Amino acid sequence: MEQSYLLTYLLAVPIIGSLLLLFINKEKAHLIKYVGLIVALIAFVISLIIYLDFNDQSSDFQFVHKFNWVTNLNISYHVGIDGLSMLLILLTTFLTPLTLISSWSGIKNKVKEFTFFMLFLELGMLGVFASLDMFLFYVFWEAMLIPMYFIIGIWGGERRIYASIKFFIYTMAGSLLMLVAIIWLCVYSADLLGGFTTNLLDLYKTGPTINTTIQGFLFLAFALSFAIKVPLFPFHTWLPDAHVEAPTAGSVILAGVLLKMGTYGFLRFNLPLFPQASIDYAGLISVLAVIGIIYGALVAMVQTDMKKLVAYSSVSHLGFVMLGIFALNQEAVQGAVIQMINHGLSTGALFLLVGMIYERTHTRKIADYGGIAKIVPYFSFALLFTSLSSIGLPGLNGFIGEFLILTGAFKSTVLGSWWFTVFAATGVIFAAVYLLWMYKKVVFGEVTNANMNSVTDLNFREKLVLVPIFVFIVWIGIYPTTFLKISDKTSEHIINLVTSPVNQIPVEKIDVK
Amino acid sequence: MTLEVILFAIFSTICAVSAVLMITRPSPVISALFLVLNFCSLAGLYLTLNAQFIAVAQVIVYAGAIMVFFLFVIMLLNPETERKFFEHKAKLRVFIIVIVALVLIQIIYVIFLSKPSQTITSEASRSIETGTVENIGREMFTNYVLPFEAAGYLLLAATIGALVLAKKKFE
Amino acid sequence: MQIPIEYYLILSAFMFSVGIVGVLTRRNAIIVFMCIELMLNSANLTLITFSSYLGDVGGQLFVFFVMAVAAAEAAVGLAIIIAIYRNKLTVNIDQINILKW
Amino acid sequence: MIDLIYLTVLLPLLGFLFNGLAGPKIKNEKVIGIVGSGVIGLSFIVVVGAFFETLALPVEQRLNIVTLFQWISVGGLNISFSYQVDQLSLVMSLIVIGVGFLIHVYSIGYMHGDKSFWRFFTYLNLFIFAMMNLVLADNFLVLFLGWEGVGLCSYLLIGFWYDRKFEKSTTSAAGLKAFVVNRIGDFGFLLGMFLIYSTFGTLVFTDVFSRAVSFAVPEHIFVFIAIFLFIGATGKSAQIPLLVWLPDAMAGPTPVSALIHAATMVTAGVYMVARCSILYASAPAAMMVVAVIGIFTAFFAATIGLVQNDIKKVLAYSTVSQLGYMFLALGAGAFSAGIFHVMTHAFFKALLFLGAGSVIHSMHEQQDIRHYGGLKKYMPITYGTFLVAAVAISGIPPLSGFFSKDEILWYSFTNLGFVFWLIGLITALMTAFYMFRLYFMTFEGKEKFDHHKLHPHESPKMMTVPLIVLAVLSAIGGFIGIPEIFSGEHGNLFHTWLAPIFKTAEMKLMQFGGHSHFEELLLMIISVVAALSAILYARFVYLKKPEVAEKTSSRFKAAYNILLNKYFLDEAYDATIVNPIVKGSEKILWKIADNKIIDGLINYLARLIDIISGFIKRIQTGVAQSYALVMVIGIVIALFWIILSYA
Repeated sequence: MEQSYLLTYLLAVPIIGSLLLLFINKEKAHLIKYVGLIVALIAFVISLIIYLDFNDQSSDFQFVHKFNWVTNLNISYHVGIDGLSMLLILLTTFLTPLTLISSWSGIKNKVKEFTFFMLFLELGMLGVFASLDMFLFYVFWEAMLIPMYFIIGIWGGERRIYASIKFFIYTMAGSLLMLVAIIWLCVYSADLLGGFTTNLLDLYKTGPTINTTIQGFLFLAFALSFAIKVPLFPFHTWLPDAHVEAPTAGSVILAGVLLKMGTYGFLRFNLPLFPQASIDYAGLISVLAVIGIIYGALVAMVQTDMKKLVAYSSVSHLGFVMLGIFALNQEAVQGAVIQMINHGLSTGALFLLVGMIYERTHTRKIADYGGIAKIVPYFSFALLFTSLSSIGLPGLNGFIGEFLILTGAFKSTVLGSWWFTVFAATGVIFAAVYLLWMYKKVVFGEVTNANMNSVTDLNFREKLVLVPIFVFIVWIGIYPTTFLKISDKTSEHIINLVTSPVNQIPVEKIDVK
Repeated sequence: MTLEVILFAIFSTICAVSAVLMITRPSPVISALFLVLNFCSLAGLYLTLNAQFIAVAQVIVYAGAIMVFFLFVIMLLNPETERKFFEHKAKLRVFIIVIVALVLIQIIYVIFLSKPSQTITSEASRSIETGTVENIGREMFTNYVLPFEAAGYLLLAATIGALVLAKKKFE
Repeated sequence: MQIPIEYYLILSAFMFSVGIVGVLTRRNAIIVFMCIELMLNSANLTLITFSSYLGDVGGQLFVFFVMAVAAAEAAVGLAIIIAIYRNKLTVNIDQINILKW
Repeated sequence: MIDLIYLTVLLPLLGFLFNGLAGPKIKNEKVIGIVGSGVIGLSFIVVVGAFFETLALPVEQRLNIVTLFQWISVGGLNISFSYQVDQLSLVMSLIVIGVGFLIHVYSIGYMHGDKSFWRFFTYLNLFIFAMMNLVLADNFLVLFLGWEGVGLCSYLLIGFWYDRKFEKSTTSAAGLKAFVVNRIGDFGFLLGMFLIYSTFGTLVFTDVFSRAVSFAVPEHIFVFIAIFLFIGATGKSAQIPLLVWLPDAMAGPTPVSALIHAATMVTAGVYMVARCSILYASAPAAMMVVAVIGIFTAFFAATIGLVQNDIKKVLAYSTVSQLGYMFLALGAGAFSAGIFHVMTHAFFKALLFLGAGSVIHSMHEQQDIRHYGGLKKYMPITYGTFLVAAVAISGIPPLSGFFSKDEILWYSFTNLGFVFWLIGLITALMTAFYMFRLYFMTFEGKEKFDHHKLHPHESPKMMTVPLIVLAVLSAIGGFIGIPEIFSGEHGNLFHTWLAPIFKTAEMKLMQFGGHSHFEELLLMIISVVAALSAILYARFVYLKKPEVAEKTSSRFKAAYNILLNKYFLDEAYDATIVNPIVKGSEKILWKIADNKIIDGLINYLARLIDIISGFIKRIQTGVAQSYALVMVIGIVIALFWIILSYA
């Protein structure tokens, strides 16, 4: 196959950038910030070039680059993207520079290390979305924890150590079972394929032939790891802690991209590798997703801390995504994909806003605010706009995702019942309650806290961060086709793999190379 | 009894006795000196094995350089002498000796079990040839040149490491 | 060469065991270190014995490298001991237990 | 002009963007006001043009669809931003844009001097944008876009004065309540849409309606669809059980109450049900539900309206009550009668609100009618127009309210039965009573305000001109819907115009036939007499003998209190739904389930491992020699194993 190096360049940019940073004197904080930003922007430009070259009429993996890594075990450096990864890569490269700008003044100590970890993190995220080799994927999957661990642990709030360790161990523990399942799968496939390999494309062919019981176990092993990342109820408790303690940039990346890895994992691995088990467990996962939607929303409603509220709202939103994935039809899966992007934008923006106001007032308690509409009108507008996007107001991005997911789930033959949708749709009500209630308490009313009078409105840099996000929020809301069509064929392909899998072991053994 | 046997008997006895004395002397300086003696007698044994180059290196590098280094450090730090060997934690020491004796017995058992003298029949001429400086030099700079270089780097790293570690203050 | 190979091996084993006893019982870090050197030398003896009996030069080369490693190890190890001595004013292993839980 | 119909959506959007982006910078009320109203005025011209163009077309070609661009296309779901220009959407557009334009003009005067003048016009333009989407949509999703959009504007405008107190709470709380209650309705609407999509495979109106006829769909599906959609309508149009938000919505500025909470937005539910007439016609059970909910809402809201003292509250309950009427009409299968009432109601209720706004404006935000009185001579134009509207809503011929209301009563009598008619009549009677109670207490009688502080005056031209225009419309607006018995062979113009839209639905219902003109005339006379007597009784109670009113209220104190507190509906909802959810979420879900159980389990697991390793870690003495000893023991064992395996 013809090799394309674009993806490798994309992955190389953060590595080179972070190495470059190591040679800059740590006193030169400004230079470090600019270098970090420029590197992130270069990555964004490369991803745009990839997007322009991307063929959305095909469900094949594109920009494939492959060379052997561990020859004996047929482990290779194998990257390539389809529509699903394309969108998430764009999201990643889009959010990273924004978070770097947003932490321009928020991060005051250890700027060099911070920028280094952010770029390292970007590498990990891009790697996860681009790898087509189970081994490579696992390496990136775990490697990405390290920078996040440090970002929370060093630049976090008061209970940062607790939060970072909880985050690290929780997510790590989940992925161990996945490792076992990966090994099982590869060993099993070795017989069928005539050689051990971790190549995902080859495993796609053997996965569906596993007998149902074992498929179930493997599915659950993978699912646990991804469900923790999502986070699916009841594996969500690391999220509020991590979000609350993380610095703004950490929260944004965590909510914006890291959580999507879980849902991405379901789409990329669980569904195509274990189609039978996916259908068997669709009900269970959907029930958990629906519980997550309602539960997350209800708990978010009564939070007193803004960041925690947003964190719980993530649980609710990601519940929608999970429901969409396991409804297993075109509408729902496409909705889930677009909802991943939406959540990245909306919740990312919410965290940015909370971070911005926190930088000024040093409090996240809702009760400390009130009546700031008069004092910081731009901020108030931005918060309202973002909240509305998160609530799912038609015309903004959130609605497209939620509507498609619910529509799909409603007519889904896999779920086979209205009730999922009926309960999930109540999340739409609660979303309005918790976000607007918070908004009312923070922004409206009379100014009760005298400290608030001296708060300044958003400055140019902060507007610069928010405006691109807002543009996309409206864009997706009004003309989602731009984004939907990228993943259209891919979603169709994944659904086909699940609903009508090739259950035959390939007649001639695949030649593993 | 040939000369070889006599030499072996003498050197091996010195070797064994000096080793035991080395670990039982309370004073570090005396221990170090016994170790030097041990190394010298080992050099003698190497000679009986026709390993002339190594024997010389043993005396120069080990007994000369390394052990002098040890003595320097001992004198620099001037540590207090320990009590008599069995005074401190006597039961534990007995236990340790029993365990180690077990190891020794096991090794000897293995040696006799595998009977190396029956399978390995030596040829004096070849043996003399292998130990020459010429032979070792040729081997070292042809087949073993990579390990040789690595050893060089290792020593360089150790030098730097020792310097950094022994410096008065860490920065 | 009338001396059977076993003699050398047994001598080597004996020295090795004595080295172990020293490592396990002595409290002075420097002496412990010397015992380790003793053990290294016992291993050297075995290597040279086989080299000589088999007529293979490899064993002697190995000894040469072991010496190099031993020299490096002695340098670094003693430097560490000096550094510890500066901090704790002792080279008594019993008292150097910062690896404790 | 039909092809340019998208301008009616686009122009308000441009106005919204202009005012929103440039408004805070220019701060010039004239520019903002002219731009804000101007875009609506231009849209009005477009709509009128489209109306006449459609009128010129033959009846069967009067449905035109203007597609802008594709919105969502996934799987079988194809949704475009396309606008359907037909008889129904034109009527609604005329109402929305026409009344909207007048209220924009009025607002220039009313909001004069407000520091957020620009924000007000921004929101108003956004509202018109959303409302036009709702009205012109050719599919459910664009309708829903408008549906939620108007809800948002309602939220923003109710909380417009976000730092003001409102009753026991704040304006922003009222806005929040409106939005959330509407969302509950939207929940139903969403489900309705899902069911429609999964049943018919499309959300485009024309396709859905043709498939509703051609597909063999079981009736209970239709019932579900209709009920789900109707839940949405109850939210938007403030029907039982979701009516609680509308009275609170009066926290917003008065032009907002006139535009959103009387004339246009709240009638969206009626419009939607009328639009889906065929779906309802296929589900008779749902029709019955609509009718029952409608009549009950009309009745209960009217009873509450009897005792309210806040001028806007009275009008709010009156609105709820009138909306109930409209649903009664829809439930009776008289779709065009419902729409007719939407139109007349838009005229006279907007007029009432604007008149009330004019009064409030001159009385310095005083809204309690017990502190008014005798304003007739100070504000003649307001007085005159208000009277026209009050007469119109009371159903006195020949003003517009008479025609629309009587038609509804007539259809409920023929299609639903005597009981519905009777309750409707009583409601009409109460309506006339409380409207004139309001009128007498405000404009007639003794002056009960403080003359030193307040100097009532007529409002500026900017405000009175819209009042006059609306008064004219309220007076003559009914003539386009004169019943057949009066107009003879011309028939009912309004019905003829809308007939093609409801033809299929009405054919399905098949219940129009065999009623005599005599009955119709008789019922008409009864209701006119009832209304007149109610007016006279109001005059007697509030003008001649004010003490009668007080006596009555003190004699029936319990009943009076129940009515004054709107049947304690808010309190009941708080106690049974809101509080359990909030408290339950906080106390049980968050504090116990999340922190103690789910997170607790994780932390206990961690602690368990901590304890176990606490024992194990003691092996780590820190003395290197003990580690070495263990190692040697290991060597012994390993060697044993090797020896044994060789031996």
